[in-house]
Amino acid sequence: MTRLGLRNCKALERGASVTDDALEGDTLVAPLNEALLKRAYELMYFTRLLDSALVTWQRQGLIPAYPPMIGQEAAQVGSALALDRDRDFVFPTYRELGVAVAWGVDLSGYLANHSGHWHGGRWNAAESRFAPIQAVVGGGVTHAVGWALGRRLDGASAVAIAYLGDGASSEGDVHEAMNFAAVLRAPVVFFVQNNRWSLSVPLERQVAGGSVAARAAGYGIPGVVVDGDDLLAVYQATSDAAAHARSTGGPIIVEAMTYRRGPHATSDDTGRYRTIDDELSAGEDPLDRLLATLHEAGIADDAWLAEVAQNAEVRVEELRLSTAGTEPIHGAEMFDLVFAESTPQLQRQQAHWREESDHV
Amino acid sequence: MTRLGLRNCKALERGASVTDDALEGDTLVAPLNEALLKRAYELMYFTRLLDSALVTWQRQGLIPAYPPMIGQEAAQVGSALALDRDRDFVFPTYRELGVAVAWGVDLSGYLANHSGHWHGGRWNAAESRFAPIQAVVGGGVTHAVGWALGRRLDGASAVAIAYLGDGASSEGDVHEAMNFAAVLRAPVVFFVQNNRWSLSVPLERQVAGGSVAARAAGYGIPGVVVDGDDLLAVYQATSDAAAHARSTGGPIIVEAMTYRRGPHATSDDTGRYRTIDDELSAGEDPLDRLLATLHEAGIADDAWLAEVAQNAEVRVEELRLSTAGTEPIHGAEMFDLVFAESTPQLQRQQAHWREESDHV
Amino acid sequence: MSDATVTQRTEDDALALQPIELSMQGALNLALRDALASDDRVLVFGEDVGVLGGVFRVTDGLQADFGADRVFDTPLAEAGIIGLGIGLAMAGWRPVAEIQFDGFVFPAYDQLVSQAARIRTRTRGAFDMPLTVRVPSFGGIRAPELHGESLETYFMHVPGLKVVTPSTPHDAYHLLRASIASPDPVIFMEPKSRYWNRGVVDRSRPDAIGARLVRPGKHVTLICWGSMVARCEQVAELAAEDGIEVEVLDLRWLTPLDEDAIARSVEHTRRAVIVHEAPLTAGPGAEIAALISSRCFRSLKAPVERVTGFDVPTPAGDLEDEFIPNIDRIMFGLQRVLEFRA
Amino acid sequence: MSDATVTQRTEDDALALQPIELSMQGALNLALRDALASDDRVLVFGEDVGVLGGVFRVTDGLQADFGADRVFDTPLAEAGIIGLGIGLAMAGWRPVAEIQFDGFVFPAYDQLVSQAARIRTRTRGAFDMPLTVRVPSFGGIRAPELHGESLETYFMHVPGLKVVTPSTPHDAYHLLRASIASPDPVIFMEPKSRYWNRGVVDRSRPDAIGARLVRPGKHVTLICWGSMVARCEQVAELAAEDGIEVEVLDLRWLTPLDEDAIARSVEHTRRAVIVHEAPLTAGPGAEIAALISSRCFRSLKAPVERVTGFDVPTPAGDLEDEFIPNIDRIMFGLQRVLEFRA
Ligand SMILES: Cc1ncc(C[n+]2csc(CCOP(=O)(O)OP(=O)(O)O)c2C)c(N)n1
Ligand SMILES: Cc1ncc(C[n+]2csc(CCOP(=O)(O)OP(=O)(O)O)c2C)c(N)n1
Ligand SMILES: [Mg+2]
Ligand SMILES: [Mg+2]
Repeated sequence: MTRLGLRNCKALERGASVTDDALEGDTLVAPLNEALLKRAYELMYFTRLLDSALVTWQRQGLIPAYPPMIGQEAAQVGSALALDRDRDFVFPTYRELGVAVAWGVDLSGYLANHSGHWHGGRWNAAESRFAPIQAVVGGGVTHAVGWALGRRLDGASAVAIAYLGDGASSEGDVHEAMNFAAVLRAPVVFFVQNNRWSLSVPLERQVAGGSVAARAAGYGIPGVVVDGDDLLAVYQATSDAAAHARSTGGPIIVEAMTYRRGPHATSDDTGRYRTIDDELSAGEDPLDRLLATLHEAGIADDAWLAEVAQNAEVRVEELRLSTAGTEPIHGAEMFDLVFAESTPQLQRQQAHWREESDHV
Repeated sequence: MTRLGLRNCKALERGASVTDDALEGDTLVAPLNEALLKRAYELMYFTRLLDSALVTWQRQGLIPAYPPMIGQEAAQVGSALALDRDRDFVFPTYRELGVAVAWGVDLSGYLANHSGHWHGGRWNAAESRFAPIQAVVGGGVTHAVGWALGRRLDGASAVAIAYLGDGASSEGDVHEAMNFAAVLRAPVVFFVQNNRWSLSVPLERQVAGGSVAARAAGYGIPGVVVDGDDLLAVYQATSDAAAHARSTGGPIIVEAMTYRRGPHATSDDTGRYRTIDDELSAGEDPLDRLLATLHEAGIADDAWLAEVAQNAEVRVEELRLSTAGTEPIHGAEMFDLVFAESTPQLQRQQAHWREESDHV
Repeated sequence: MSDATVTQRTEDDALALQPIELSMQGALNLALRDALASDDRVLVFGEDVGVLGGVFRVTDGLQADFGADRVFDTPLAEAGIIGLGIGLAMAGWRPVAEIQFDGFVFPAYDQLVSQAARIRTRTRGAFDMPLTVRVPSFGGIRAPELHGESLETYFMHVPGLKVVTPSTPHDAYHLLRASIASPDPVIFMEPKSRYWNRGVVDRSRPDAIGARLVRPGKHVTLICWGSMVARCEQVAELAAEDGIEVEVLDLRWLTPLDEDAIARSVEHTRRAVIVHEAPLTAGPGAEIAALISSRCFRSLKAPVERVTGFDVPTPAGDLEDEFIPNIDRIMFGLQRVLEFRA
Repeated sequence: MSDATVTQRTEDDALALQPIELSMQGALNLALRDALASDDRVLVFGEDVGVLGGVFRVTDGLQADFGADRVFDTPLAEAGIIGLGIGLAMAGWRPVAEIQFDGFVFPAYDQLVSQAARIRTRTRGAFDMPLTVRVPSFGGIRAPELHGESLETYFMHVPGLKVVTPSTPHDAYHLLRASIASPDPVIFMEPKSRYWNRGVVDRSRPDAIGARLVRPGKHVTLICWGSMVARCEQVAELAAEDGIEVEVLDLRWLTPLDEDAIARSVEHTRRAVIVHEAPLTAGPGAEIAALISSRCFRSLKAPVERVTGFDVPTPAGDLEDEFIPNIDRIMFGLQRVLEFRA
């Protein structure tokens, strides 16, 4: 088992035993250079700000609900930066704001999902190479396998990254996906954000054995556990994993140990199922940790930090305005996207709908 | 990983790495005594004869189809003998003739399934503690978990044994079952007959990593690989596994490496997908192996063997007659078993059916 | 037991059975509580039903009161949950499983259709299958995708499943008790949009059989269930202002359908409108319309109308109101059947 | 390219397009073959479809001819197969997946209903979903449990899925080519009991749109599809001996339904009987009966009859004939509509 950057990760002591027998063909990617480190910080900072803003907007009634990802910034930004936006493809869950930010997805489109405008979001998933938000836990993981196999058959050295949670690992689909990817040779990085909670259920009542990466050995594929709150470690592990997938055409599991610092979603009341002590076990904040690294390396002065903060605020305010002002999707669109071409049934239903309800 | 009786099992060299960290609380069961050894041979002999007869009966048109289990007699009889008919419960697949024989299931009822009389068979599943034949690959494995948990909650030290194939291990349900059993603590023996084929698909294109027991480590439970054609080894491994489940209340995987020597089912043409060389890799016949052991131990003389053969023939002939002569189930029963009490809809449909079709 | 104790017990019981005002969520919680208390073979489990008490708090407090053996959280896997329930039932328990939201029934669908619904048949009656599956259902709460689906058809077409949905707290209590008591698998669809609506629950007045006549009327029958009943009552109210007497029938059980109640009503009104959230084609209304058209062939004065969701994926919150039958659309449906001239 | 080559090619093509007699299994194999040859984005996969050529040999020889990259076996997991197909489609391929038997659709049902059927909507049209799912379907071959199910309803009620089933080799060829060419997910139900029946396939005469009028008649319309068409033709033949002219309509597409063809026929005959193997309640016939009862309200002379499987788990081989509509039952159905007096 490969373990990277394990500075502060209690869960790892529970002793997953993952082999890296099958880890071959890795090309170590150039370590994060100064510019990239700063870029990562900017993205994480902005993600944090936007994530918090979304919680506020939900309270203010601007959006109906939101699943915060606070604490998972390093896992999300670090992994997304390690992949190639021009040829790889992201299959997210519903809690991937930081991935979307780092991947450069059109964020007002992204937020349409949480605003209740359109299930799945409102960006162009094909052009952005970022699949729609997935409401079914584990539901998109097999798609990543298909996509990756498809690109391998095309001779492209493209990698799919499938995001999933510790809870998702219990779903049958995820097992089928991992076995398919290994048997059919599909270059997929299964990126598990083990944030130690699935809604109200803690890791130990969810994942037998305690580690999803520990299951890699059972599939004869490499599995890596990484400190998910250490941006550098996540970036490095995911870069290596992507390089492995790209060069061997086969899959790999990366499990980023992190903590869901916020509620499951804005409607959730964590007080019902976890204590302050639980929450304290989250450890040091991933942003603080990266900032400390930047300071140590002497590459973050106050002026730059102020600029980062300032830029983030401006962008968040823009997104607030765009979210508040988004044109609602016209109801007619419901009928237009069922099939490539409408059917007589849909046309008739649409006509009824047009006549019988008031529309904006 | 515990490996037992690995005399002749190529597949094992592929290097599954199963830990037995979690294997605890085992009480070694008394090894097979002479009487039990002879009983096992009788059961295996009879099973072989009946299995072959069923293939013949299918050719003769007595039954519509049959999935032979030739070569899996040691795995099936050895595992069934290791459990306790008075408190444990069997969840079979569709290829478990040897288990049914060893468990003492009413065989004419059992054969009703293959005769097309009644899906699932025609014995009393509750009293026999042997679930109906399962047509869905992997479909009954979660039931074993529920049953075992239920009995544990009752304070009974009862074990469920879930039979599954190498192919079944690919199904999401099987993963969910293993994880549930480990997390919720259900005393289940997951007994995998790895016969190296899933219909036409060989092990290496089915089970990533090559071993189902190797997945146990990923669930933090013990996994055992055993030479499935060695009756003693199977019996010993399954006894140990049952003792483990009984004493700890938790699950265990036993993978019996064997070979599907016959076709997938009578309609199958193995020549389309496997060679004579493939078939030769099956190794020595499990019956011959047990017979050699009996001879070595000097506990099988010719008179006894003749008697075994004679008894088996008589019983098979009885089953031929009962199968040929089974009263078909009356169509009315279709309607009677949908719900505990009939509904007006079912009554009306039944009335129509009675009037409008000819019935025997 | 002394007489005093008995008397005391009886008084407690009587007190306990006083009618109480509750939300539907509260009524469901009480039903589970009473079931757990009165039958120690009842188990309650699913995702987040234990410590948390369920995302809608329907199982609130049950784990604390009945212990973590009887009320427990499972890992996140729906096929696992239903398969577990089947096995528990085979071991003599009376399992009440929750699937957290309608849309997540599908990962468990194989276990429901090919397993739970067939155990009795497959074992020739050796096993009962007293599995209750609670499914928060239907739309109306601005939830994300696959949290607002209406799955009646997916259950009604499966031989071996019973299907029921309440529209009031009183019905919620008694229908859930009846479902748990049933020796057959029951899909219990809870109308999410009605969880917080209050009403009087009278435990001493069990009422769990067949359809419920919500409001008598003579000009047209409005057939509905679950989330749509309150809306249909509103429509009836409005129509009454125009002198139209709408009979409102809450089917409650989708399997078995109370065909006699439906036929009786429509024979009387000679016109019917069916209202449901599920998409039109092959929706629950198809069976009901086919049934009425056949059984009331001679008396029907107009084609049966179906006012339903459209044949589109159930849309996001913003468009939910465009999809779910609203008062206007139901009114148009009534108008069409009332104005129809053969 | 020289003229000679072109001429040669054209002649070959013309020759290749000569009508040929084939079984339905052969016609399906030819359709897959032609699809693989004419579009190098087509992939064929599933359990045992590669080396073995499928349990019904529908994919026989395809792996040998097109290679193991384009025709391949998957591990034994149906959700995996459909999920794989979705991802392949997203990567620009045109996947043709096989689910080995009808009953094993359910483990993949979530991927079909919540995923494949919604990708276009969810991505606002950024992705097509040209996934074809071949499902050997219906009963009639004395198979084990869950190998003889009739799943029309389970597909028809899902917005975003198209559903089709052929009854002849010619239709099988063209409907499968059309399904593979479709930018939307199509469930292609293959009537197992008809795999070995032969007929002429004319590739130069594509015919894949809407219903097919199998036999004109004026007294009553028999509506059927897939496995039931041949039986309905037999019934029509028998009825003709009594002077009853039965119109037989093969719907072919269950989604979208060819409502105009149905209405046209029933307006003309004024009586309709629907025949299907699936259970009655909420079965495919419910929608069709509701539709006819509504669209042909004024002209209908008798309630629409449904002659169908019963509301019981599809029984084992020995009882199969008691479950699947037989000639007698269809005749009784005809008689009921013909003798009905309002
Ligand atoms: C198939 C399915 N079942 C249940 C749910 C409800 N649900 C949404 S998120 C969640 C917990 C997921 O936990 P995890 O996979 O660890 O991801 P996290 O929420 O921690 O990011 C649950 C139970 C769902 N969306 N899909
Ligand atoms: C869910 C499901 N998918 C497909 C099938 C068809 N099928 C029956 S047996 C089989 C192969 C099973 O292989 P394995 O689990 O190894 O058991 P074995 O046949 O070797 O005993 C297949 C594909 C099925 N019965 N159920
Ligand atoms: Mg989590
Ligand atoms: Mg096998």
